[in-house]
Amino acid sequence: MAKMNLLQAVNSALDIAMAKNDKVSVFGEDVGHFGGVFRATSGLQEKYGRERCFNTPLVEQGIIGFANGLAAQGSFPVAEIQFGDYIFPAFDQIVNETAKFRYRSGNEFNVGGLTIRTPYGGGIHGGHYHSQSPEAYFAHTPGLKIVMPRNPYQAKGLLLSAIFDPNPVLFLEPKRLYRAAVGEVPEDEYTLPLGKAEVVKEGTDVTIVGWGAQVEVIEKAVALAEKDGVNAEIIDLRSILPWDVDTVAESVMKTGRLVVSQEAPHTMAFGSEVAATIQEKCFLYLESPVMRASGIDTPYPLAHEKEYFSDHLKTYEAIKRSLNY
Amino acid sequence: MAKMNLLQAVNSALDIAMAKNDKVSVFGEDVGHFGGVFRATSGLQEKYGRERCFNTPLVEQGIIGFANGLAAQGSFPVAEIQFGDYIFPAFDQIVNETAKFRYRSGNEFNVGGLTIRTPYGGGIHGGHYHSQSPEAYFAHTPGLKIVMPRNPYQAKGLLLSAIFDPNPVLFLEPKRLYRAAVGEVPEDEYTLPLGKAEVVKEGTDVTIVGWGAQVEVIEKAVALAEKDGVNAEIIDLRSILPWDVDTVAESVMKTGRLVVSQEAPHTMAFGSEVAATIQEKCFLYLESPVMRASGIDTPYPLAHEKEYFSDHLKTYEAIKRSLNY
Amino acid sequence: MAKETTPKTQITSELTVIPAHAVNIPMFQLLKEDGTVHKGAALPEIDKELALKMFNTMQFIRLLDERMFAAQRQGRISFYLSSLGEEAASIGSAAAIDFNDMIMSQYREQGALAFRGFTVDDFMNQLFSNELDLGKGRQMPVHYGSAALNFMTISSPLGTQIPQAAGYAYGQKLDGNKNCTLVYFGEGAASEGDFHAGLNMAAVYKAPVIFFCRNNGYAISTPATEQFAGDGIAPRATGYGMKAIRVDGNDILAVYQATQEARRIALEEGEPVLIEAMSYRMAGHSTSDDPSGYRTKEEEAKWRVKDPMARFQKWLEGKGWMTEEAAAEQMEAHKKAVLAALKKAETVPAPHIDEIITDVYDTPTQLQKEQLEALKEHIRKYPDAYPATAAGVK
Amino acid sequence: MAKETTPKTQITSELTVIPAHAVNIPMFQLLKEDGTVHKGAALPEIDKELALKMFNTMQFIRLLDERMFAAQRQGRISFYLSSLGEEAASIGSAAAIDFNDMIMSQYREQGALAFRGFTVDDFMNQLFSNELDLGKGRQMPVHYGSAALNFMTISSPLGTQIPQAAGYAYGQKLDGNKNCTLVYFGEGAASEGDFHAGLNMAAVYKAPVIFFCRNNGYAISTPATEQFAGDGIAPRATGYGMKAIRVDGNDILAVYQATQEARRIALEEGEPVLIEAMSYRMAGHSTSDDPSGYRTKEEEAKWRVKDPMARFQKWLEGKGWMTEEAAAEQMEAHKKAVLAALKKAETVPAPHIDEIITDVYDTPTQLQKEQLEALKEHIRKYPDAYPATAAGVK
Ligand SMILES: Cc1ncc(C[n+]2csc(CCOP(=O)(O)OP(=O)(O)O)c2C)c(N)n1
Ligand SMILES: Cc1ncc(C[n+]2csc(CCOP(=O)(O)OP(=O)(O)O)c2C)c(N)n1
Ligand SMILES: [Mg+2]
Ligand SMILES: [Mg+2]
Repeated sequence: MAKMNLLQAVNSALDIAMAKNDKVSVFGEDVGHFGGVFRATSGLQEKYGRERCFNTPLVEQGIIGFANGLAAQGSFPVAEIQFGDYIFPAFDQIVNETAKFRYRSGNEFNVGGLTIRTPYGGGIHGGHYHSQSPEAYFAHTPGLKIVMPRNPYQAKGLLLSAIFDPNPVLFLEPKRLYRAAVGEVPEDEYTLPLGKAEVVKEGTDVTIVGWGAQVEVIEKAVALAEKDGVNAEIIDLRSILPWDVDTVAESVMKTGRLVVSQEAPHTMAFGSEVAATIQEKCFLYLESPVMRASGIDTPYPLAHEKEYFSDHLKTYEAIKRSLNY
Repeated sequence: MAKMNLLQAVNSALDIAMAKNDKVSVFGEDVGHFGGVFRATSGLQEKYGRERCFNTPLVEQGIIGFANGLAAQGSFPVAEIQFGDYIFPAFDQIVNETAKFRYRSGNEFNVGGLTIRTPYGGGIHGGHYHSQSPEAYFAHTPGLKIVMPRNPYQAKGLLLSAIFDPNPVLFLEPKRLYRAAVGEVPEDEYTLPLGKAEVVKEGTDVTIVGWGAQVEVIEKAVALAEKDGVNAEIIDLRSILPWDVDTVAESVMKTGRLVVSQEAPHTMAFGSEVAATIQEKCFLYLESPVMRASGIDTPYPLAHEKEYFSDHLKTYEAIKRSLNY
Repeated sequence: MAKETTPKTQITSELTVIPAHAVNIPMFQLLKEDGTVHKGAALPEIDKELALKMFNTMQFIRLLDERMFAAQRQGRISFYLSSLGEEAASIGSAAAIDFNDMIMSQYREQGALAFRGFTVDDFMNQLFSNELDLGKGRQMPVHYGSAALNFMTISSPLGTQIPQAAGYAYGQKLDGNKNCTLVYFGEGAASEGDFHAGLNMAAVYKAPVIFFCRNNGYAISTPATEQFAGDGIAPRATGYGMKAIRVDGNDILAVYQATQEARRIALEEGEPVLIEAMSYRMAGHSTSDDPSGYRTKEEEAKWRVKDPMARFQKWLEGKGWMTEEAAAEQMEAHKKAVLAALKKAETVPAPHIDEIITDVYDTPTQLQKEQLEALKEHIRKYPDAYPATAAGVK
Repeated sequence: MAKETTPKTQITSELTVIPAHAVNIPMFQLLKEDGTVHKGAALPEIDKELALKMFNTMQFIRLLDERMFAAQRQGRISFYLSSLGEEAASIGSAAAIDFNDMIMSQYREQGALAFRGFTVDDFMNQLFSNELDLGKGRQMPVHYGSAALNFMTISSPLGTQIPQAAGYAYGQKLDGNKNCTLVYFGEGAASEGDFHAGLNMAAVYKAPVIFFCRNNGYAISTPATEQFAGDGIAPRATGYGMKAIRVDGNDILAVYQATQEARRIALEEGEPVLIEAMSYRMAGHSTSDDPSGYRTKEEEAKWRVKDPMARFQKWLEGKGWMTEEAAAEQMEAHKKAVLAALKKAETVPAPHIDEIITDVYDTPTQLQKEQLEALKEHIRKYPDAYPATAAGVK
């Protein structure tokens, strides 16, 4: 065990993967010598050479196109998109190519070795081009896996799973926590399961679902609710696609109430799918409607970041609305 | 009034818009002399000249980038993307540029004049690259309007509204109905409101919501249900963003039941938002969970198109599930 | 540390505007339209067996295209796309590379695939989306692919295979296996952003890719003159610091030699190369369009005399390797084979309904399994509505 | 009907490989590093008033960059991005065009904006995201824009403005108003697919665009040598059938003249032009990075002597239009103005909370209005948690 922040945990996972299998390569804008603008790939070029850790030209559609080809060839490319906000030029390569590669060929070819890493989310004074939470844009895409860690321990274990998972994985890292989240992380290899949620805290009165950096926000909100005597259950989805319906449904059948707290703008954020599915699965158990605490339906603002954000207070209020319905 | 199919209705709207305002231009791949692969722009180059109706090079990101610039300059570009499946290379220009143009500049600049037309949907033996229903991918994007007509009358009236609406509009045309849907359409200019749903058929037992080509499927399903003595209310959303929550909520408060029937794969299709919102707004009125009849969570197949498709029989079954819950 | 980053350029105090067409790129041709060899031209080494295989493949593809175009018109398949007039470009280039080189094609390179050994049955099963189709009936007709033949499954979105080829070739280079990737695309697809990405990345990483552009003058109805203002595709290579060759795409010997040289450069000099093959799409774009709406009969006639198959046949006849009669006999044999295969494939059932959820992920998700179960339940209820699969649902 | 589509090219029966660097592109320079003029060089017509305005703008920008970089380090603003060493490229080009020409910039062209008349207060209000910011505090610092100054609001996603410029210019051309669009971008952004799209479309439509690439050797930490293998950006023009000029970006007179010529070509010959200005990013990419991690002090020193402002000042002194003392005085005045504006802007409140939903659509949607109402209710409940806006919520 060692104390690591989230960036160090990501770096450690990459280091282990590259050491383990020489078909693992790591690339993206400024990823080489500089180690990436957040330094997640620090030291990897020195250790594994310029052929396996390298800068790319500034072209996201190319990064993913290239990575698709490399994965089809049998490699395990780990491609970095510098900010989640800049993943959209690669949308076609991801949604039409990565996700459909195996299916369309009848399994003659696949890009299962591909992992796409990108930092997401707000809270860093980034305005709407350095703060987006784009998971929902990708969650309508069968063939992709989407994973979002909430802390260093998860980041390392989930990233190692993602890299060697036989399916392409979009791995969204909460950049607000890159240095802020510090925790005990095993130095050696370990993996955490994809597609499985984690019950972060058991409770009986209401279920709160979140993922990534939002789980921390939920914990604060639940602490407030606790003072009112509310015993909430917290579930971290960890995977957005495929997502763990059973764990959430089971919890809601127990608590009878569900709140989803999410960073992205309200309409068509992933909480919509959670709400739609759970109201169907748990209809007879629900004592109040599924509540969503979300961002406002605007681009992510700069000056009004605090006001836009679905913070612990708004989540706390949603919990109260759920309980007092 | 004249009998027109959906393509002719689109063509008529474009013709009227171009005649009315010489800042309206129409372009896209094969859109010029050839009139587009579906012939929606037939005759417009002859009538309005090569400067206002023209072919583009084969580059969707360029088509929309160019259109954004042209709209910012004060024009009303109507850009065609040959198939909805090929809109993804333009995703960044649409989601990061088009949708945020006015907001990010504090209204110094806007691309409100822009309309993007593209055919969507299956039923033409197109496999997964000529059949997608991509509306949900865009519906998480404040700043965009999304409109989907179901028949020739709507196509013309909604398209004319879209072109002159002071906001950018993504206009998705049901290609399966291009020639199949024929109806009475006024020859002159008229508009239909954006953001407003239409109650296609009133009913008391259950509300069925759909949009675009799916409304026809719903009508067939409702005809089956009618034989069982079910009196269903059918709502055509017409606009996906912003969508008309009130009309749906009002209907569900009356019927107590809601089924959404949609073509796209189930997870994170737009029906998720409808279900999530309505279970919140109408919780105390719902007698059964909101049911969704959707495509299967795979790319749109070719050989198994019939099996994949959320056809009238599956919609009918969903209606029964809703009623017999 | 990075080395000196700004190119060394000479300085001028006189304002110099580089003209719009600064590079002059001639077209390489060995066989004249009449099948005779240009005086003084050095032909590539090519033995009789290979030459006849190339010719035989041309014939097969021409026959297949003709028959399947007709089959579409008869409503037996839903879609077809012919490579009429461009057979030399795909077959000549495929013949010039190693079987272990990867081919990534656009969709009009059935010749390359046939040359690699895709059988008439393989073609038919894909075209009929039946349960023997390697692609499991998931894509529209002509979206072939075969791992065994190192031929990447075709994808409809244009240009996407171009940066993929750079990545694939980079993997080959890292593996040190002395193979390269040949990637085909049309002059229309070369307008996509992915073209720019793929060529630039391959040049930067010195990935062994042969970028093979079939410039056939049209992208559906859009003539090349409305696709770009430059002198075709070849001069773009200079912008990426890449070598380029322009070749007559209707001259199979020139294509063969140009591709051999490109492969040598890719693997021996360790650099990608751009080939632009000049040709003409003799047929419509696909069964979905009628070219008379956007081009003249005269234009088509001008190109008909440049036919690559007739040209090659004349050369073969000149060598004494082929006769008119033998050619006609071969053609007849192809016809029989194609018709027989067509009839056979037509009766093969659709893929089993269980395949509807496979290969999306390596194993289906729980939700997909539930969806399949619900679907089967539904089909059991309404078997008549799902005739292609109902029989397979117990 | 389309005209003949295949380029007329000469035929060769000898296999010709076009070399990777087929075009030789010299760099246009008028002022040597010491500020003297190349022998025999013909200078552009430039009067004293204009020359001094250009110089004054250079000074202002240098001072602004220096002060705001420091302000970021002090935590007074969240981010800054300096144009140190590249002032000549943006100011020289902006000076060469008409005020009614549209400018679309990347983010390092504050010089062009200042030249157009963006005041020190305008800059400050944007940098402090206060309620006087024309952009209503929505974007990160340095994302300026002004409709009144024909300067398109800057957007972070790289390269997106390039095809937009083609469209904007096409609109200008249709309007027949004899104006053009000047679009700036870095050599890094030129790798984006949007670059390819924008240049090709502008060439096809003969849109009056000046594509102005600032090749400053780096994209954040990535040196140009890892960005492309070609000889910079200029030779790409040939691939699009476009004219190109390479100019010394540190020589404001050469930039001025090159841009004038490009504008003439754009409007009189009706063709887009690509300018590549060779320069060097003297500072880090932004306040977020430290360049010592990826380049040497020696490399920076080599470029320091090419400083565009010192060079221009020497020329002005030679003309008798400027003295060292006057320059220093001006600089002092800029400093005072910048400091005063900074202090003032810092105290201006944040935009009112009602602005959180405006300008997404022309008018807010019903859902947005409900969200705003709920938000205000919430702020009333927890005013301390939202200090920037609570006061404005009645
Ligand atoms: C991204 C994308 N946009 C549009 C299309 C529709 N489309 C299919 S083929 C074609 C023309 C391609 O022309 P070219 O690349 O020159 O190849 P050719 O058909 O001439 O062989 C178009 C526009 C597509 N398949 N993919
Ligand atoms: C689409 C996109 N990808 C990545 C980034 C992150 N980014 C911001 S600036 C930059 C480097 C740009 O380099 P260049 O174009 O050469 O301009 P310069 O900074 O040198 O002026 C990068 C990678 C971005 N803003 N947009
Ligand atoms: Mg073509
Ligand atoms: Mg740069």
